[in-house]
Amino acid sequence: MEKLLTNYYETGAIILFGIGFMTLLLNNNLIKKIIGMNIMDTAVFLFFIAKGYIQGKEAPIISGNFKGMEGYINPIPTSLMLTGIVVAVSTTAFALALTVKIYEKYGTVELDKILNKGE
Amino acid sequence: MKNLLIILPILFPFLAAITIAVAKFQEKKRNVFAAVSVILNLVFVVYLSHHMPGGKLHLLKINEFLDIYFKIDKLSIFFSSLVSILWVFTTIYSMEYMKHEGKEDRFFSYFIATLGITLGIAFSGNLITLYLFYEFLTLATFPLVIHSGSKEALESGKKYLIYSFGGATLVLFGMIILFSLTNNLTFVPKGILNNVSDSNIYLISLSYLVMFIGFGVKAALVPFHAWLPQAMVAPTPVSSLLHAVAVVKSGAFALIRITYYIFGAEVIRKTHSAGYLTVLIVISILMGSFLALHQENLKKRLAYSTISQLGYILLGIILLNESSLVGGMLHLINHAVIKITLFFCTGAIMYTTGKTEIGQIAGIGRQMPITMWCFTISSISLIGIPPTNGFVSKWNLALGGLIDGKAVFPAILLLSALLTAMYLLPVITEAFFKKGDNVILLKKEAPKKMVIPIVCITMITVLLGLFPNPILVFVREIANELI
Amino acid sequence: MKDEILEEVAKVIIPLIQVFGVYVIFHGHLSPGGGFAGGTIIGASFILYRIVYGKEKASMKFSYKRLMKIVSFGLLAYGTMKGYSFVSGGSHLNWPSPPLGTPGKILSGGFLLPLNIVVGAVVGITMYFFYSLFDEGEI
Amino acid sequence: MLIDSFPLLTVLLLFITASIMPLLKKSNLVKGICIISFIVSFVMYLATLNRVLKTGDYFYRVGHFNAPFGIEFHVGTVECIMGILFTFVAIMVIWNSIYNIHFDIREDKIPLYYLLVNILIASLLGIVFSNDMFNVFVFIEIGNLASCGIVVVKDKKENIKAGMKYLIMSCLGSGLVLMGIAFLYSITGHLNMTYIHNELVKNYIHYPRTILITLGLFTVGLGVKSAMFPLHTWLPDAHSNAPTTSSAILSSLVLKGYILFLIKVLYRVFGIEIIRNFPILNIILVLGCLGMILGSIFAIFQKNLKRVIAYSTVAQMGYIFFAIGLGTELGIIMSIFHIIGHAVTKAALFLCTGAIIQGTGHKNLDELKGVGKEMPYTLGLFFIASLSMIGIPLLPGFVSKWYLALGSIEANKTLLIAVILASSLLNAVYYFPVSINGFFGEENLRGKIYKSKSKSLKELLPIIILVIAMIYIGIDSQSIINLIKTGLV
Repeated sequence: MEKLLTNYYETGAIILFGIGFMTLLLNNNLIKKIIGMNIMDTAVFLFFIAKGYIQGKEAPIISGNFKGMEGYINPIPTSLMLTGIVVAVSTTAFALALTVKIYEKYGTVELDKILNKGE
Repeated sequence: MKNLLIILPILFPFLAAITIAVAKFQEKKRNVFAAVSVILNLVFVVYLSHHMPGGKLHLLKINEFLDIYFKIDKLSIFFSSLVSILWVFTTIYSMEYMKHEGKEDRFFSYFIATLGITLGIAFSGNLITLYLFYEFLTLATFPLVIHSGSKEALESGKKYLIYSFGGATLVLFGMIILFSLTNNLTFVPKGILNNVSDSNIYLISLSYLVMFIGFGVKAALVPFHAWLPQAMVAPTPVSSLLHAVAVVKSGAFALIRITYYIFGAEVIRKTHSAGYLTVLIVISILMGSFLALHQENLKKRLAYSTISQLGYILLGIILLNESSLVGGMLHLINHAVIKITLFFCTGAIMYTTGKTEIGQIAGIGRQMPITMWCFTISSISLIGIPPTNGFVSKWNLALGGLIDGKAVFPAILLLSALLTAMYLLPVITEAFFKKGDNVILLKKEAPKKMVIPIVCITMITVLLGLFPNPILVFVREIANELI
Repeated sequence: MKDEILEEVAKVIIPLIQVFGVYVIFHGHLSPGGGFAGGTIIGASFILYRIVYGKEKASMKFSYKRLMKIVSFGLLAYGTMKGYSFVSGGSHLNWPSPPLGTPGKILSGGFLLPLNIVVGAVVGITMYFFYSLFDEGEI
Repeated sequence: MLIDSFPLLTVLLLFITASIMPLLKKSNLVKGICIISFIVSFVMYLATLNRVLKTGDYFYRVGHFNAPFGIEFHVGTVECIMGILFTFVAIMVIWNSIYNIHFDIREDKIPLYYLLVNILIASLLGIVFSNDMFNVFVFIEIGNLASCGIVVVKDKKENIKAGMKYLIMSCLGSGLVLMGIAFLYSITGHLNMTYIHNELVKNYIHYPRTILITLGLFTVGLGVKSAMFPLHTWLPDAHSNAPTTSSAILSSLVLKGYILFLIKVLYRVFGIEIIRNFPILNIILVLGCLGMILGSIFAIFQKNLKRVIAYSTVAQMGYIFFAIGLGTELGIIMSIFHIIGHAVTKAALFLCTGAIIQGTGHKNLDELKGVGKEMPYTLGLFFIASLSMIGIPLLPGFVSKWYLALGSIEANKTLLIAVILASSLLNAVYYFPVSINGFFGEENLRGKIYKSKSKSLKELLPIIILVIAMIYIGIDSQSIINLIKTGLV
């Protein structure tokens, strides 16, 4: 328990991930599913960025004096998450576009109704 | 280079089959072509067996197991000559017969292709080649089984496929286990398992049982026999082939191969697996006969009789002594010759009069005397009354059973012979001594092309019965090598 | 959404947004900022235009074909430039490569400036496409 | 050496040519560019394989930064074989699509379609070659979007539904994979597979649970994407509704890219010493078995030909998972061999099916009886390909079954042979009726005027080449297996 509290970023990220995962799996509404997907991705971003941040160090932008390697945090997780965000955005966009199409064709965004109609 | 000739009898029928399928001959030309190619193939086989016994050919060696390897030894000469001779007669017979079945081009191309495949089985020098041709055999005979294209035919064809592939899968299972033990699947007399430690005995016995049952499916071992009577919907030449020559005998042949050329009698004795199989075989012998008693349809009756007669052959194989093996192999020939005659006669009756049930054929002996006489001779041979060929093989079988110290086998053989008499003689009495309701005393034999093969094969039957020695000697030689 | 006030305000704001976007793009060569952020800002301006002036006028101004052309050329240029630097770096070929740059001088950044511009263009247009995608389900 | 950078160049080439496509107006030009780009890549991979065989594996630095910071490609024999396989199958599928894509897709969407195909294959090649976890993730996502794109491009109701299902499931999968990467990163501080492996070997004892969770995340995440048995639900819909070309690519290539990544994660990132301490391989093995059996059983009950083949893919993926789960060297080799064999065979099957459906206008098995009379060559090719699936000797299906069986004996799991054989029997149960009813069932033809709907030789040529390649793979299996073996050591 104590470990969970000290690593509260990670704990939060995992909880968020779980929420997103369940929303994606269990919800019937396509829009909510997409929201769940986004929550899931966000949780991973949080996790990664929390990993990348170390208390007391600066962002790796040199303004003024160079403080040595120890003075800055590792920029890789942050930059990775930038890519991750782009990927998530494009996936979301694609999913939303598909949802719009589905609504046009089926008249609903509830997955079970769509599945029943298709057969 | 000369060794390449071995594939000639295997390849040539394929080429002939493709030619028939593609060329769209006229009827007469096609018949001549088919006959010539089959006879030519017989010549090839005879040439091969005379000039290069012991010839070997690695056609395509991919690795230790995927190795297409042909070999001519005595057993393959034995089987291939049998097959090629009977094929010639069947071809001639079916020229006339197939007229009323239609789709002859298709029939002949698959029919001749099957010859090549069966010879492939005969000449294969290792288990994988045998397995390969065994699978092909199923595929090539399948169109023949469903030739009429009716629903019933398709159903039984499906059954045939399922049983055959099930059997082949079991064989594959056994092969895999065996290969993992030996890394070698070549046929060697007395087996390849001589120096396998006893710790693997369970695996060996499992593999033998599985393979026996797998090949036994094609050899109509009860309880895997159901496809055989069902396959009766096929045209008569096909069923005679299925039942007398190609399919079931390939199963029996493969069993001889695995029993004596892969495992070897010694090893099998060690595994004690023969005991279980003997029970199955005895059941096959008796059950086939009993079931045959009930069949009204002539072809079906013969089909069940096949099951029981195949049991003899399998019994000869599994008893693991020389005399019984001789008996089994002799019966392989004799049964082939006899059963093919019986089927041809039935087909001739069907062709000329359209009658298929036993109740209908009263008095037909007077209408078609030659056919029915041949039928009678063959029946007597099948029952095993001396001096027919059936007697010779059964005598040897019984002898083998006695050597094993079990009087129960001769007893079973006798009982089964009695049953055979019970289901075959009524046909003859019906045909000769009963007067039909609407007797037409016109002599109306089947066309010549059908009668001649029947008569020829009956002659062979008689000759085999009167002078069994040349064959007997040859078979003894084979058996000597093996045990 | 026809509204006088909106249209007038948009007339003023859109250029401002775009100038800011361009500023961010150009500022990204060796300091915070860059093509992606700037491109999004420019994309926002397009979206605003579309919201305010409606679909027809927007698609007349930014026709699909022209935008697609820009995107394609942008990707092509990006791919070639990046590919050149990847390959020359990866195979130790020591092909002539542009300088790595000194902070504060815009043209010294070598590939960074053109790449930033390309990225900005592509991202801006993609953002706009996304919006129109949700608007109609099709670009 | 410029030849070192061929793997990277091909990926770049495919992406760049993809970006040209929307500019072109003539669809023929697009097709030409697409196929030429693949042919060039194919040749490049052949050259790379040649080089790798001569000089051995190498790491290729992408850009100017060295390994732990920059991205790396690992170029080895297996990767090159996969590259050759992917480009080869893609060439054939696209060649086939040239003649009939306009039946499936609106004319104005054709450039978009080929763009997606190019991007998809490029991203798959990226997955195969990249040695950097996050890079692989990005490629996975690109491939994900592109593969959904080629499903929905047909613009029918069912397609969009199937595409949505596919998208949701694969987003789930990639979310899990990303989380797995995050875990690995937090344990080791690296994203490069080689470095992660080195760190893990030192420290894995301290993080048993984390590693277990990570393994689970990767297995489930990639399992969703590569249709591991209980997670396959999206596959039949997506593969059967998509245009033929897409089905062929999806079924024969896309799944394979993901599964190759799983193999890499399990055996290169973690390494056999580590995963042996966890039950993960056994789970994969059991799921593989279930997939082999149940996938085939589901296939038996399908009425739509394309769905039959789609379910057969589930079963065949079961074989690959089975091989991975064996955990022996032979197992890995056979999983890769099966990837190769299945890719070629399944592509041929789908293309034949597409030709049949297009020629007759029927999809259901009942309506396809007697099709052998109308399209004998197409059905003949279908038959040969299905023989491989069933496992007739000399064809690749048999070879992999044989070695899998030997492998399971080697791993002391003799009983599993029964599973393999049962599954191959079941394969026979659903593949044979198609050909048999096609050749011998004539009910549907009665009363109809016979007309040949057979395609010209020109249009059948890609399928014929695929079938020939399949037979070659079967006959020359030994040297391919040896090649894979040299790559693994």
